[in-house]
Amino acid sequence: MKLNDIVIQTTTKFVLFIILAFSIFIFFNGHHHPGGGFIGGLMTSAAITLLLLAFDFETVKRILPIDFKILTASGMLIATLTGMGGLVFGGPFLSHTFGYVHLPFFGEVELATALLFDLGVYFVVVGSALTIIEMIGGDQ
Amino acid sequence: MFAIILNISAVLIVLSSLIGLYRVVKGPSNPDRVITLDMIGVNLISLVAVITLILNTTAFLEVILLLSILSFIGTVSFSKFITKGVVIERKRD
Amino acid sequence: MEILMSVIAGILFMVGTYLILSKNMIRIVLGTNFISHGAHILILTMAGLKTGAPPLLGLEATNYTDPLPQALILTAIVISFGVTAFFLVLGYRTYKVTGTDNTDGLRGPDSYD
Amino acid sequence: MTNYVIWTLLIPLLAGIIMLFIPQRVILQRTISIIASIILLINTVLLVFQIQTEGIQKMELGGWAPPFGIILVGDMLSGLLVLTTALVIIPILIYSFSSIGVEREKKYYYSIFFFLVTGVLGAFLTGDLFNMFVFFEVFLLSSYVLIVHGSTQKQLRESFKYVLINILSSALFVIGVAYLYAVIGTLNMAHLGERIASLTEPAPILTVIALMFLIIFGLKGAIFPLYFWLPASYTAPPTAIGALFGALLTKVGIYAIFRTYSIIFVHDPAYTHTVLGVLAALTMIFGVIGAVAHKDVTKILVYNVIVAVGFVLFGVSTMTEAGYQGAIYYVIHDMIIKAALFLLIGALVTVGGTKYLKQMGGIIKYHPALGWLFLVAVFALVGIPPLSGFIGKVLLIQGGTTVGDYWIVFLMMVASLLVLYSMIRIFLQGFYGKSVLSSKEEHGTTKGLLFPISLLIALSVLLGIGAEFLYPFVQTATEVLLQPELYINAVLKE
Amino acid sequence: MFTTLHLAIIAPFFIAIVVPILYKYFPRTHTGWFVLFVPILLFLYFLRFIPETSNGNTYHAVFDWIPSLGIQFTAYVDGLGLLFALLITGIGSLVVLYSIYYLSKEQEALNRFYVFLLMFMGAMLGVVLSDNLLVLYVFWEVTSISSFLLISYWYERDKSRYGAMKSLLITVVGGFAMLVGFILLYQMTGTFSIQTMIQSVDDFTEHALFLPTMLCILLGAFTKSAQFPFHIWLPDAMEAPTPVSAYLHSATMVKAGIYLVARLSPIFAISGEWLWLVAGFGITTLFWGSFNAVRQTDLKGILAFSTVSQLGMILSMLGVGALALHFDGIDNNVYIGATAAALFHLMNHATFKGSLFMMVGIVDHETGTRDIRRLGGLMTIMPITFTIAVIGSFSMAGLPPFNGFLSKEMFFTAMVDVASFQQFNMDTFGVLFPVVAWVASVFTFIYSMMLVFKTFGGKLQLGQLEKKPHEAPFGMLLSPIILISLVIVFGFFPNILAYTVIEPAMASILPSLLRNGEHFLVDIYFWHGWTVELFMTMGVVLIGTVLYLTLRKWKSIYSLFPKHLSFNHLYDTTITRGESLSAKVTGMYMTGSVKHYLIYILTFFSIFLLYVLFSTDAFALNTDHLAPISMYEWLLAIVLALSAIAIMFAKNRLATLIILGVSGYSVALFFVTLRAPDLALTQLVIETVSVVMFLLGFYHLPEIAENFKKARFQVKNFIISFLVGFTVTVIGISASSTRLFESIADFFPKASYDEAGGNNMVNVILVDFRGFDTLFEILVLTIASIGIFVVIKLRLNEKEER
Repeated sequence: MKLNDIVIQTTTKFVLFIILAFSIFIFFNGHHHPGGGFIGGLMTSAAITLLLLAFDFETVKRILPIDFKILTASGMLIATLTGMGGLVFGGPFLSHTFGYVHLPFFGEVELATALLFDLGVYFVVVGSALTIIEMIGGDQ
Repeated sequence: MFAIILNISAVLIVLSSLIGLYRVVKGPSNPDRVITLDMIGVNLISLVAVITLILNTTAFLEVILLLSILSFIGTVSFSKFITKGVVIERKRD
Repeated sequence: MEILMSVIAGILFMVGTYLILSKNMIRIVLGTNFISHGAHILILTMAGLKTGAPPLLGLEATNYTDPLPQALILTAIVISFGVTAFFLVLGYRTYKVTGTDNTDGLRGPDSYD
Repeated sequence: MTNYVIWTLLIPLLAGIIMLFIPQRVILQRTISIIASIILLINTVLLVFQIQTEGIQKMELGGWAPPFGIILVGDMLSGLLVLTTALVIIPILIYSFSSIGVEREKKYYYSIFFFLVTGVLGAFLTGDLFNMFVFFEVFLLSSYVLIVHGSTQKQLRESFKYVLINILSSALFVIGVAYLYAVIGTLNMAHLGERIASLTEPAPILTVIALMFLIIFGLKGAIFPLYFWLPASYTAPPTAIGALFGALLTKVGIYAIFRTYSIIFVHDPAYTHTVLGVLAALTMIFGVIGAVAHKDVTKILVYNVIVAVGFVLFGVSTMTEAGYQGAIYYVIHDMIIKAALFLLIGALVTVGGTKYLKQMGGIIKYHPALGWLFLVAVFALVGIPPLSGFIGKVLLIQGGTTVGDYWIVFLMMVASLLVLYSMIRIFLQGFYGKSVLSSKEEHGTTKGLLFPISLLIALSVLLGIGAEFLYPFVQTATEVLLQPELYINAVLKE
Repeated sequence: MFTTLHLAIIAPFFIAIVVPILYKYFPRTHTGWFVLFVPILLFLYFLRFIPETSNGNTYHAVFDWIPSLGIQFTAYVDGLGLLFALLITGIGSLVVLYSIYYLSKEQEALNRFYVFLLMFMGAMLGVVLSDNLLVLYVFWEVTSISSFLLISYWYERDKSRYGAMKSLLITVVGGFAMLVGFILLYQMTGTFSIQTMIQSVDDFTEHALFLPTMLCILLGAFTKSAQFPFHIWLPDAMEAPTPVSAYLHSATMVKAGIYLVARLSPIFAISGEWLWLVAGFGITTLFWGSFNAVRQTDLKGILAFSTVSQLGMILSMLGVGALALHFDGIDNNVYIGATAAALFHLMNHATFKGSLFMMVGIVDHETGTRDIRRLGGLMTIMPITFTIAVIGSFSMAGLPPFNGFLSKEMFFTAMVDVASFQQFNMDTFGVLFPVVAWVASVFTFIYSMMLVFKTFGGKLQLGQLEKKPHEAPFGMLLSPIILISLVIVFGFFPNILAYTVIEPAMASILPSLLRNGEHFLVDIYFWHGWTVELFMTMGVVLIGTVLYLTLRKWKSIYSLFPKHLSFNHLYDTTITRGESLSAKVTGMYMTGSVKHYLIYILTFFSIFLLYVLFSTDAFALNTDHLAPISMYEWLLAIVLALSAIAIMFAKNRLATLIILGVSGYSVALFFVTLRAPDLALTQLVIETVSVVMFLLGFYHLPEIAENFKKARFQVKNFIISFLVGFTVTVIGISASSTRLFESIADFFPKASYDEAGGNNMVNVILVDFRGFDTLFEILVLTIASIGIFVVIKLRLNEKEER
């Protein structure tokens, strides 16, 4: 049975960016407001899941030619290496530092290694959630 | 006064969720249940909003936004499952 | 409220246990989900409820709710998501290979000679 | 100065992560894994010597002092277990190279292997109860994956049960932590110990929580009556994985009981430790009954895993110097010898083509080395001197008689005897006896399998004869167990 | 320090390592020739100690093995140890020599044989020359193992394996008991050194553990020395090649138990229990062994039971010897004679029994059978073998002029003396000893005669034999001839043994009787005058001859003993019943059904914890600091509870999933009301993603699950799950009502911003304070996703398993 998915597809195209933007907002906002790598990552996964719902695996693969397992592994690597940064400077594992950098356009921006760690978390969450969805959905 | 009204509205919203729950359990058909779930989602959004007011905090604004998106995704996936039996297709033809 | 929440956690545990004691795979998988819910609520309850504002410093409150259990629960939620996902896949693969979604069909031969 | 504690976790973790990127490069993965495990071994040896010379090692993660941050604590008990783990995985890895098959190797076998090791090592080293839960999950999830790795019918069937029971036990772990946090208000084990030690009045709720933790860890450590999941699930996966499980997984549960029952829950030993002793005794007996009942060689072996759990926990329950020392000696011995036996049994099943004793016979004719190694391993397992099980058993008996647990000592000897009986049957019927197969009919070879086995057996013999060398380390470990303040002060006060 | 003495003890092990190499690279030479020099050199080495020990000196050398645990390899040579060491190496040399001819190098796996034999030799030396009990135990178990391996040497035979298993199990039972005994001794004395214990013996004879310790150790000794009723392994051990039977199962290993009894006499012998146990078991074994030997038809069977009986005899003498301790000094102390007799007979037994075993081996080798019903008339064909048999058997029967006569006389003396002892109820029951001894001797006489005349006398039945018999080659006869000449030499000149080895050995057994500088005086001679003993011997010969000649008529009394009452039967049924019983027990609960396992675990969890909770009075309910509940929270709780309960009755998987979603969202709402915004966010997203995941998974599962629809409300399951929920709740309430300490929460608000630079405490905890948790939590996620990938993509066939 072929159904007309035009409504959902159009809506998705529109909503997707809102969700993605929101997820990135939540990710960066995490250190001070509710949010962070986990929630941001999960939101992104939810957005991509919506994309999958509206379209199909092959289309999405064309849009996002990423091996999610590699994404996961990179996330793990980033998180671990960030942690080891502390070791390199003679501190304990996972010791974070933070400072304020003045960037054009953005103004005063807080830059913390914790954010890098959170980025790792974000990658892992996106990568693994989507691997899971892709695997279950793609299994015939 | 305002607090009382807020509390009453919270109670009413939860009550309507409770009624929704009855529909979810009872059915009779799956589409009924899905629609009810959507309804409960809307209820929840309003409830979180009310609670935000009761607690007088901004901490839960993200939750409201999120809930609306998520209940949309949830409804879409349930609908697809009911109509097509498969949630995500491998390849559309 | 702690008592109410303990009871709720108990009910969630009860339901989860009831479900994992049934023989249907889906029920079992869903049952583990309930048990995790119960456990998470219990952590929050055990730390003491409503002792202050949400743990966000920006809110300028004097008292904050204990943030530590919340962090623990967050960890636990994510872990149980991973585990549930794996368990679900395991369940349906098992169904496909063994041809049954009834756990009685999983007994397997155990011979004593 | 390098902090070996953290590297103990980082080495396997990094190795596992790196191999996630190269699933298809089998040879490269093998190289990485063997190099990583050797570096890990060197690292842990250094760690143990560091603990011996400089006292308890620790790493405050993120620089946050306990009890607020997480701390890794390497005391001698952890150090010895970590070292043994590092020792045991090398032969298992080598055995995997020639037995696990390229398909599995291409499907992240080594990564998951190292993640499991990371989880186990982390559980040994962490000083934080919730962090221990996280590490438990790491190795549990890895074990789920490994147990089902290959998705054969039997693996799927057994892993479903295994996963279900472990999910339950994880949930119990979480609520156990929650209860403890409610009562004591902290998660750091040293801090918990300090606070509980400072109690002046009896707190019966702590006894309940202590026993709850006994159940939680007992589920992992396979004590009576919580071990039902173990026999089938350890026999389902391929040999190398079974060996890894048999050597490491139950030991984590044992370690956790060891740790919590020596540092945290010492407020009412008359109750808690008696329960532990009784359960340990029941574990031995029911384990050995299972071993005697079966004629399937793999089953005989896994029930013996359960027996060993009983032995070690009995040592823990005595709370005496000899008992602790015996438990430590025995657990180290058991890790090595169980790995060896799993590999041996795997090789036996490979060449014999069956796992049922009745269909085997005369294997020794064409595989003498395998047979004699097996015999030595059996005698080591039983604690026949001077092999590795002996010293542990002597000390356990000593610990038991010191506190007057004569009945348990008696049961322990009965269990030992039946262990001997159950295992020697394999030797007499499988290796000895009339040959069933001619050399041509035998399935596969032992090529590549004997070397790792001999490594483990050699270790076991060395451990027995060189027990004196190990003694100072065991003594250091015991000191901390007998005087928990040493641990608490090392973690909190320095 | 590692001395020559240690090296001497260990040497056989080292040579054992080399044996397989020699076997491989010198295939033309019989490996035995390489091995032979080991016991000979050792024998010569130990001979040098004789002057030392006969002067009453001892020699000891300490090598630290595990000194921290009090385990030192202390090599200790005194009279007793030396006697055994000489026996082991002496008989060992002869057995190796004999084996060279007995085992053909073409057909047998000689490398295995000699490795085991050397292992045994070293272990046995270790047993008798170690002062440290644990080291002694180490060697003790190695003797059990080497015996096991030698019995199962012909491993393709079912009987060999059966016998090996039996001997291993029984001796290991004893070994374990003994180990416990040793450790209890350590507990009492604080040392593992026998000599140190002996010095402080008076301090612990009153200890409560004294008797249990003794029982444990005696169990070890009795099983090893095949005492009634543990003797059943010895006849089955005869499946071993004959040199092994001669060496292990008659001359040396089975005497380890006797050695142990002798060695520990100074510690235990003073007690009445010891006396009764050792002497009582000894005399019972003596009778039972000799009585059963007569019914055997296998030559080795006769010898096996004969060995059992003789071991009992030696043991009973040792036991009776302990009576001497109740008198002061050695003057006029008649009971020391028993100890002397025990040692003397120990040597004699080794000589005549060794030669008899070798004789039987020759007969077996040359005729192909050991069955006395098929043998007969070999006298003329094998004259030398016959001579050996006659001398050996007559010595065993206690006939003059052989050494057996002398020790048998001394034995009778000791038994007669027992009856006159006045303590420990000896005056009442002591008279049993000489009576039983005499009866047993009659049977000994009968089977000795059987051994000679059933084999060599009577008619030759060539048809019954597998090969045509002829006299054995000289090499094979050499060892028995040497032994049999010793039988004669010791018979005529017994005192060469008395001064050199027996007196020093007695000094080790009964040290407390000697004052400074004293030593025992043993003088063995033939003629004591017309004593009771002599009449007893004459009676034995007379009645024995009559009974031997009428054997056929009364043999039926053996069938009076029902077979299922025998100890062998007991052993067999214990094994088979034990196995089937354990299979039944295990099968009862190991059903393979995960539901059952969960039921056990959960029932244990809840009942046990509830019991503990209420029995320790840990339940507490404190309503002081509870948080308030508003109306909508009550309702929310009801929603959550109802949705949870509803799922128990749902009969449709989609409905179940939707209800799960509802309850998940309610949980998230609770996180909102309980001020946990991050949790609410996470919970909501996870719930949604999970729902999608479940929907995806449903595709793979059966459309309408039959058992899902049929799932009726299960009362039993409900009760268990109710108990679990109840437990969780009750402990939760009690725990939150007994807050013993403030939580560490106060730290985080302060530190979060100032030290970690974040406002969201939960996030700061996640990435910073407890970032380590997070790191491994995402590892869990990684593993889960990889795992799902593996489960779905990797499908192997069961057949390819290895």
